[in-house]
Amino acid sequence: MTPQTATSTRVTDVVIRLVGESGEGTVTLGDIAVQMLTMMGLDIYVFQTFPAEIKGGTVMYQIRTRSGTILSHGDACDILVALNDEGFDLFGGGMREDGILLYNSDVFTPTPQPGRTEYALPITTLARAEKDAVRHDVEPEILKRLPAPVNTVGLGALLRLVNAPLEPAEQYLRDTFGRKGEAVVRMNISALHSGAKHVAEQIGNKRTPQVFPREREEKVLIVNGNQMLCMGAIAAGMRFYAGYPITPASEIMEFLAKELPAFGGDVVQAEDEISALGMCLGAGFAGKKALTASSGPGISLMVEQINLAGQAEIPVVIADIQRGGASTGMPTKTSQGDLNLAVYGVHNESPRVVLAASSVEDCFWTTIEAFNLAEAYQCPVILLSDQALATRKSTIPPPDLSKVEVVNRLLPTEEELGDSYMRYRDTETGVSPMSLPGMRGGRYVSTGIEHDETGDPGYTPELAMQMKRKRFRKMETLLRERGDAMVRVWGDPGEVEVGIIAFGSTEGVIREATERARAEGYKVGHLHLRMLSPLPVDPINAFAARCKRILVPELNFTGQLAGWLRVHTDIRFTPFHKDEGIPFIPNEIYQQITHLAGK
Amino acid sequence: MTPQTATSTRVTDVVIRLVGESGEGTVTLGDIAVQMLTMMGLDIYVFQTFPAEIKGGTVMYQIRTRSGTILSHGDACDILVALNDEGFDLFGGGMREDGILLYNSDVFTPTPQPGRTEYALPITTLARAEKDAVRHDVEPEILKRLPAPVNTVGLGALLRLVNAPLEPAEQYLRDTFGRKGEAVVRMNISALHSGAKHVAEQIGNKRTPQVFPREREEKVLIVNGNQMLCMGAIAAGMRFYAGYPITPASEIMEFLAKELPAFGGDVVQAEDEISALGMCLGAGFAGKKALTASSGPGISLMVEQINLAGQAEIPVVIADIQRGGASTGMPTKTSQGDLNLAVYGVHNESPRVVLAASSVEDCFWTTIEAFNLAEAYQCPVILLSDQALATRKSTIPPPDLSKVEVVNRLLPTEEELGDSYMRYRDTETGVSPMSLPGMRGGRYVSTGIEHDETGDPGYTPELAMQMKRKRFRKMETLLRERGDAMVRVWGDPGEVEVGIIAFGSTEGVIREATERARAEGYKVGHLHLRMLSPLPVDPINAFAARCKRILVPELNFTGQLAGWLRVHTDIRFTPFHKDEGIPFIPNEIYQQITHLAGK
Amino acid sequence: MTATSTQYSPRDYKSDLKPIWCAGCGDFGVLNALYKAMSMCGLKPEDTVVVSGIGCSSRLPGFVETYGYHGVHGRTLPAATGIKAARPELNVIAVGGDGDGYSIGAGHLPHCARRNPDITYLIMNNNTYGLTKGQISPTSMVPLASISPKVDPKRWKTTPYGMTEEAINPIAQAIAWDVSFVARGFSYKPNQLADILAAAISHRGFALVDAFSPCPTFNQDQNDDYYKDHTYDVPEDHDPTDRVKAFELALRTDGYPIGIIYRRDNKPSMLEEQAFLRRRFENNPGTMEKLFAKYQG
Amino acid sequence: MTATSTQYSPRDYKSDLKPIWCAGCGDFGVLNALYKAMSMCGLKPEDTVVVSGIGCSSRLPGFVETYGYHGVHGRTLPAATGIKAARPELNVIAVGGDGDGYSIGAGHLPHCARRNPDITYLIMNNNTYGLTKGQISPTSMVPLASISPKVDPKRWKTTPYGMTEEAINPIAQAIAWDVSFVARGFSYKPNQLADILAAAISHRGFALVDAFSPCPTFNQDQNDDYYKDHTYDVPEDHDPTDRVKAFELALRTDGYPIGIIYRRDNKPSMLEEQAFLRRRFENNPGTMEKLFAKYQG
Ligand SMILES: Cc1ncc(C[n+]2csc(CCOP(=O)(O)OP(=O)(O)O)c2C)c(N)n1
Ligand SMILES: Cc1ncc(C[n+]2csc(CCOP(=O)(O)OP(=O)(O)O)c2C)c(N)n1
Ligand code: SF4
Ligand code: SF4
Ligand SMILES: [Mg+2]
Ligand SMILES: [Mg+2]
Repeated sequence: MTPQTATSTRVTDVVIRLVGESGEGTVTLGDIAVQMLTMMGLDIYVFQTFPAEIKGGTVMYQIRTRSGTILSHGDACDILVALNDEGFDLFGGGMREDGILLYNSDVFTPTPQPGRTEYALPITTLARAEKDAVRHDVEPEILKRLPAPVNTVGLGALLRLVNAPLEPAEQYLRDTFGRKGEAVVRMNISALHSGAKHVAEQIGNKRTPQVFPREREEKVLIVNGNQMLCMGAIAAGMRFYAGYPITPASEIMEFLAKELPAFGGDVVQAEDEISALGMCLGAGFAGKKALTASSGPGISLMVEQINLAGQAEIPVVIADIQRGGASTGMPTKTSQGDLNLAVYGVHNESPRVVLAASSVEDCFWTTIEAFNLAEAYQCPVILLSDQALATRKSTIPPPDLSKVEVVNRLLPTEEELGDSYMRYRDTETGVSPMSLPGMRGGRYVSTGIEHDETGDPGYTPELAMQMKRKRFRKMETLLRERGDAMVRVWGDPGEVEVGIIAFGSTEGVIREATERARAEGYKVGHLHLRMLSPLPVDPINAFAARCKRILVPELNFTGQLAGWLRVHTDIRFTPFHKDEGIPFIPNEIYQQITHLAGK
Repeated sequence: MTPQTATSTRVTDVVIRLVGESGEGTVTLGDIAVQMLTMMGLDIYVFQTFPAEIKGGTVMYQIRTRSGTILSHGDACDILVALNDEGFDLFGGGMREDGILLYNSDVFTPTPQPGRTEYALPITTLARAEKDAVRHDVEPEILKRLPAPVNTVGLGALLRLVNAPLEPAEQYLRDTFGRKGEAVVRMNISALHSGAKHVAEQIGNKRTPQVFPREREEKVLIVNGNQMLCMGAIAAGMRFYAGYPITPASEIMEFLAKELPAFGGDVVQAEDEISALGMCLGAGFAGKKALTASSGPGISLMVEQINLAGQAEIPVVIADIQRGGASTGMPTKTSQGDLNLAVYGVHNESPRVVLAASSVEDCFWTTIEAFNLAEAYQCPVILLSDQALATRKSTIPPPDLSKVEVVNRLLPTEEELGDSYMRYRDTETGVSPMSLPGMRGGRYVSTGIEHDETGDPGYTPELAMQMKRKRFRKMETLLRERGDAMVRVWGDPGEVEVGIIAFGSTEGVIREATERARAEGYKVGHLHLRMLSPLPVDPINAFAARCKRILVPELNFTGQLAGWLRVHTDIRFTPFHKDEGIPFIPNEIYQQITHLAGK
Repeated sequence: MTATSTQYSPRDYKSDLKPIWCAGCGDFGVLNALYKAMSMCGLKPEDTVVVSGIGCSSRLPGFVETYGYHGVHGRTLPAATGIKAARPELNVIAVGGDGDGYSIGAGHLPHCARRNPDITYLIMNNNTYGLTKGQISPTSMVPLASISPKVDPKRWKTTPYGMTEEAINPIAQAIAWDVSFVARGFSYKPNQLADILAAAISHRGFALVDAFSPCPTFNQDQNDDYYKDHTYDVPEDHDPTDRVKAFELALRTDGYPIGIIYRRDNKPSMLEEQAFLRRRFENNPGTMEKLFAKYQG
Repeated sequence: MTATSTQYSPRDYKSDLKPIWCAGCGDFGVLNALYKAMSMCGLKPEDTVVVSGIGCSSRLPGFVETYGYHGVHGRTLPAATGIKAARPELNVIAVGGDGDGYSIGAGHLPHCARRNPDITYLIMNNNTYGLTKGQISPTSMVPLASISPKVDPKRWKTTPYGMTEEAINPIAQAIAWDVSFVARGFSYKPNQLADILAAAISHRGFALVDAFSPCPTFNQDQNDDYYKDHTYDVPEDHDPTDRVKAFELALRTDGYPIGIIYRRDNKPSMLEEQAFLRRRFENNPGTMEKLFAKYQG
């Protein structure tokens, strides 16, 4: 069924980049293409950049597709679909020299480049013709708001370019436009073929990559990091969310506003982030698992109450979807710049846990971990994600729910309740049984003031030290009980030439780079931190001990992880950091590895 | 004139601790005693702890006095004046074994202790008798509210105990009570002598310390850290203050509310710390030197806008008068726990300067430095002080105003203004000429969004890196231009056995401890950091190079300076940190020195 | 509000912790009125949470034998809302000072009014910041600098020459926000205050009670005598459901009316809307599998 | 307010930066009205600062050829107050969205009203959060969940099943705070809005202008048609100095009155009080020596 020409090359891995005006439907086109590719049994991995403008502005929607796990959005793109010249100017540089350019020839004509294969597609003209053709068959009410099927023409062209079958797309168009009447469906299907035909006519003996459908046995989800974070939270038992909109975290509140009521949970849009966290602390104190999510500016406003949670020992999870730049910065770009704020953002000192999610799938599991740690150690847990991970759409297997383990806080026993109940009992682990309102004999005042074991205020030097030790002891307990599980180690066992230590959303791209290097004979290791604070020093030192050289790559300006490692370990490493608002590509890391190995 | 007995010993250094109910006038008694001692030509150094209660609760007011500079509040006290048993129980432990106890025998009788000299003083009875004696000579209106002269009896006793002359006190009482009529003056003078007499009768051959008056050539001020901070700010040209009350920073706003209008400046009590800093940024943008002061909870709320100041390059000074404990913690106690927040409290990264004042006198100079750096490098400057330093009353020489240097921000020249004016011009030093509203041709939008040199928003990867480099370059420039002046080095030159690196209010106590150790033959050095961020790494490394061992003492739980040094230097050191809410005493540091030297 | 048939006496709400307040502090009267009101409403102590911020008045939860939440300055209402939203069956009473509620916490009030959770908010209004030792608060009535430049510099610490701004009217703003129960009390009339608080606790929705609670230590001007002279009971014929009339009453300059000034009993509540939403899904509860299905590729 | 004899045309206030707003955004109309009002008042561009927070509307300073301050979300008024206090001779115009001003910035408004600095505050009220792509704001009029559970989940992102709270009434609250000039405008009546803004700029004191400025991209309900149908001019016979009547007008449910709703011209201002204070010391200015003398031992 698959159309095929003599010159098409069978490829296993294609990077397609769509660029255009955001209003023009570039994202819609991308989303549909993703669906089609997934239906073919392929995996996908999407990286998008968003314009600062509300509507309009240039977007870039990059799809990498292959059959099998995809670890990053890839290096340069193989196919660039440029819907306007602005997009081409801004994002055309990310194309490989022998790549394929498909451009909207109604809008611009690029200067030809040796090595590049070009397809001119008068998308606007073709789409308009398709609309004209059905003009009299569509109900006037619908016709008035009917756009010319530009996206569908583009989709047909793109699918043809990678030699993908058109049938699933036809079915998709029927499903999508069915309620607008037969004529609209017809217009779209015709537009699909028009785009495909126009490309086919130009193929001649031009090089085209070919993707092959495969049978997929298992189900997959097409999801992004924010969505998996939400699902993890629900799976962990989170039933109260309060938040305030902010890019790129708003989607979390939007998702939960829709889904949480069905689970018996509530979502409140607070008046600001201070109130959002305040509500979560109230809910956490009252016994509910509570979540708030924000990004840098909002997390900054939460600093005071994160400290209260640490001091009053209230379980709560705070997701920080990091974005680019300081202050308002670059809200639609990515960064790993909030590590310092997460681990150090407190006046004086109270304990907290900082975790970082590393992939779309991991967003699910690490969010569950966040709630479990908040409950187990009665403290705030900051969960780091970032714009790139949050909006990274990937195909992943549905998480195995039988593997979900849910931890709940330690409650006092009947005997512990009563006159001698002490909310802040100084125990061996530091963890004290926590009563909940409604429990008879469990009365106490939860407070951020320094207090004795009962919770009554107290300021003596001895008490101050005792209670501080008690609270921080929980972090030692955590490290003892689960520290080793808080890192993931990849790559070669035994001694390695280059080891990489990193955290957060860079895990996939580093894995891809290390695999490339290993394939070329380098001995490479990679330790990825799931927990940043308290820092699991033992497994880090064990890993470092088998590395000749260590690279610490991260997406910020001053090297925050590097600094944090220096505080807590004696290992020597080469920092590698930049903060341009975009993720690493595999090649950048690969270059660093080979460079370091060659030293 | 000075009364003297055979057994009195001439001492050069006395530590007197007054303890009692805060309502009972313990602080008033201390304040008067300080005045009397200063009038004798002695220097004083006061350390107070305040109760958590509003009124009532136990206070401790410790006066160390000698003729000549005093570097700390001393180790154990020589004389304890216990006005009630609660105070004795709480603070009696800080007394030397052969010390002198003067207690209110109307209220309690302590168990005698071998070695301790005791004076029983029925203060209440004596005072009441004095009041009764003048009862009929005082106007009824005044009599109604006339307290028995408890403080004056205590003062007489205390002065006699240290063999101080009573005349200055008599004069003081005349000045203070004159407007209440002759009888009240008489009552107080009689009370003074009554207290003195009661002590004299018990002296027998008990040991008493003797302080000697001396002629003081120079004037001295009796001031605390908060007051000198305010004066420094005014001297630096600060003319706008906005703040929100918080212990122990409120005094700054209160001082300035009274004094600033006479200098043509304004004080606004804002509705919260967010607004306070917001107003200061507005004023800073508009061209005024602006100050806000707060403590941990308020500084936490400022995090978002400190970042704005860094990103939009607005000069502003933020004083953090650190207090004890996390969250609400221990508001009336001290700590050096906000270093992390000061240097790392920012999402993503923007530059800022962090300074720490180290003594009452230094509060003046470092505050001037803070404004100068804010102006010179167009950035926020966080100035660390703490509760102990803020409320530490000392005698200091009036600052030499001819040494005050005031720096103002770089303004654009006439040529630079106009169509091609660029507010954020990327210069060699990173510093760009800053126009002020009202300047023709200087129009720009000050913004926290990432921007190009003109201030227009821009998000490209290249621009993001360029502008970030520009902003951080200012900190490199600062280090180059003034880094070496940002440390103070004490102690032996050349190679030393033990070097100490520290910051903030511990300078005096460390100097005293090192001098004690040096007197005993240890070779000791001490580098005190005036600037924490950017960290003056060169002088630190130079200092470290001549130290065999290094001690890093600080008043917090996790060792924040220790961590910060690890991030920026490779020096090896022994951290020494605790966070009990009270300052170090010299002996603690001395013990660490001898212990480390013996290793 | 969970009332029960078991009767509790005011004493039953008293904790072992001794109040740290100064002798003569108005907050003692308020505390006693609260004990009484809780008893009148028969609140089960273990089902009750008293929530506060920071301030002298915010120390109150420690003195009540119920669960307590003593958070940070100004965030009383967010915490109270979170507790109530998480556990609607609990009785939630928020308490605090005029600084906590009207200054740093000012931004939360209108939004709490919009949400209208079933919470009673008791402000101990002493027209000053007590805990930080006597600065002006948004309700301070220190004269303006230009009017009375001879204000005692020792008494008014941040405004030694007089204020530079006017006081807010907390009752008028509450009516503008449509707070569904707005009342004023006075700590020196503890029985009346107890009645008002009992009515507030019984009210279904967000109830604000602003109680004058003088601070003899730092506010010698707005003291008990001042309020004894400047308060009067809300007129018998006042219709608290008339919002414009209530506003007019709140603006009166001849003294402060004590009693219930405004109420709106039918105001929707966030809690009920949320309950409604959750009920919509009772027969079709969410499962992880269903969620996954929505994102199936 | 510094007006000068030199005349500036509306065009003179236009900067080179092209607005990033969506086609059809109400903010265009507001911006043009502002240009016009500035011209009517003859504001010298270099003596004028336009201050904003974060939001679509808060991008406005970039489009005006005056000094600008584009701060963080919700802190518009503190910054504007600081600028005005530091440099009283400058014209300070604060602008922003309903989210910036009434949600995260809600706590600053009553205190700015108390201080009454000579600042004009223009809220572009689109009843939604535009920049974050269409969540509810404090003035959103999405139906309650229990009333209309069929709200389009795509349109109302955080309230797919309806809201759980009511909207605030920004005019009523401003009157309760005694904001000394309270007006309402509509971006689709730019000339009227320009007149209102000119009056606000000319007013000595804090002036709040809430201008409906519909967001066609994310709020299809409170759109231009809706406001065309639901607004009317403030009645000719309305006396804006009558606070109770103004409150009554603000509560009317038959639509939104456009025009000046409340004003109090004699309200004291922090700036004048501060100037008064500084003048007190003109003949006896502070010196460091005098300060030192106060603390001499
Ligand atoms: C963020 C923050 N800012 C400031 C403070 C200091 N502070 C504690 S209580 C208080 C005000 C107290 O006034 P009010 O709320 O009226 O209570 P009162 O003591 O008068 O009862 C202030 C400013 C604080 N604890 N936290
Ligand atoms: C502290 C903080 N929280 C959240 C945000 C995200 N944010 C940016 S604009 C905005 C609201 C915009 O609404 P509005 O003020 O009404 O302006 P509009 O875009 O509708 O004109 C929000 C929530 C932010 N920038 N900073
Ligand atoms: S300071 Fe005032 S409010 Fe605080 S306890 Fe004392 S009297 Fe009460
Ligand atoms: S999103 Fe709405 S408010 Fe923002 S620019 Fe577009 S139309 Fe205007
Ligand atoms: Mg108060
Ligand atoms: Mg808006």
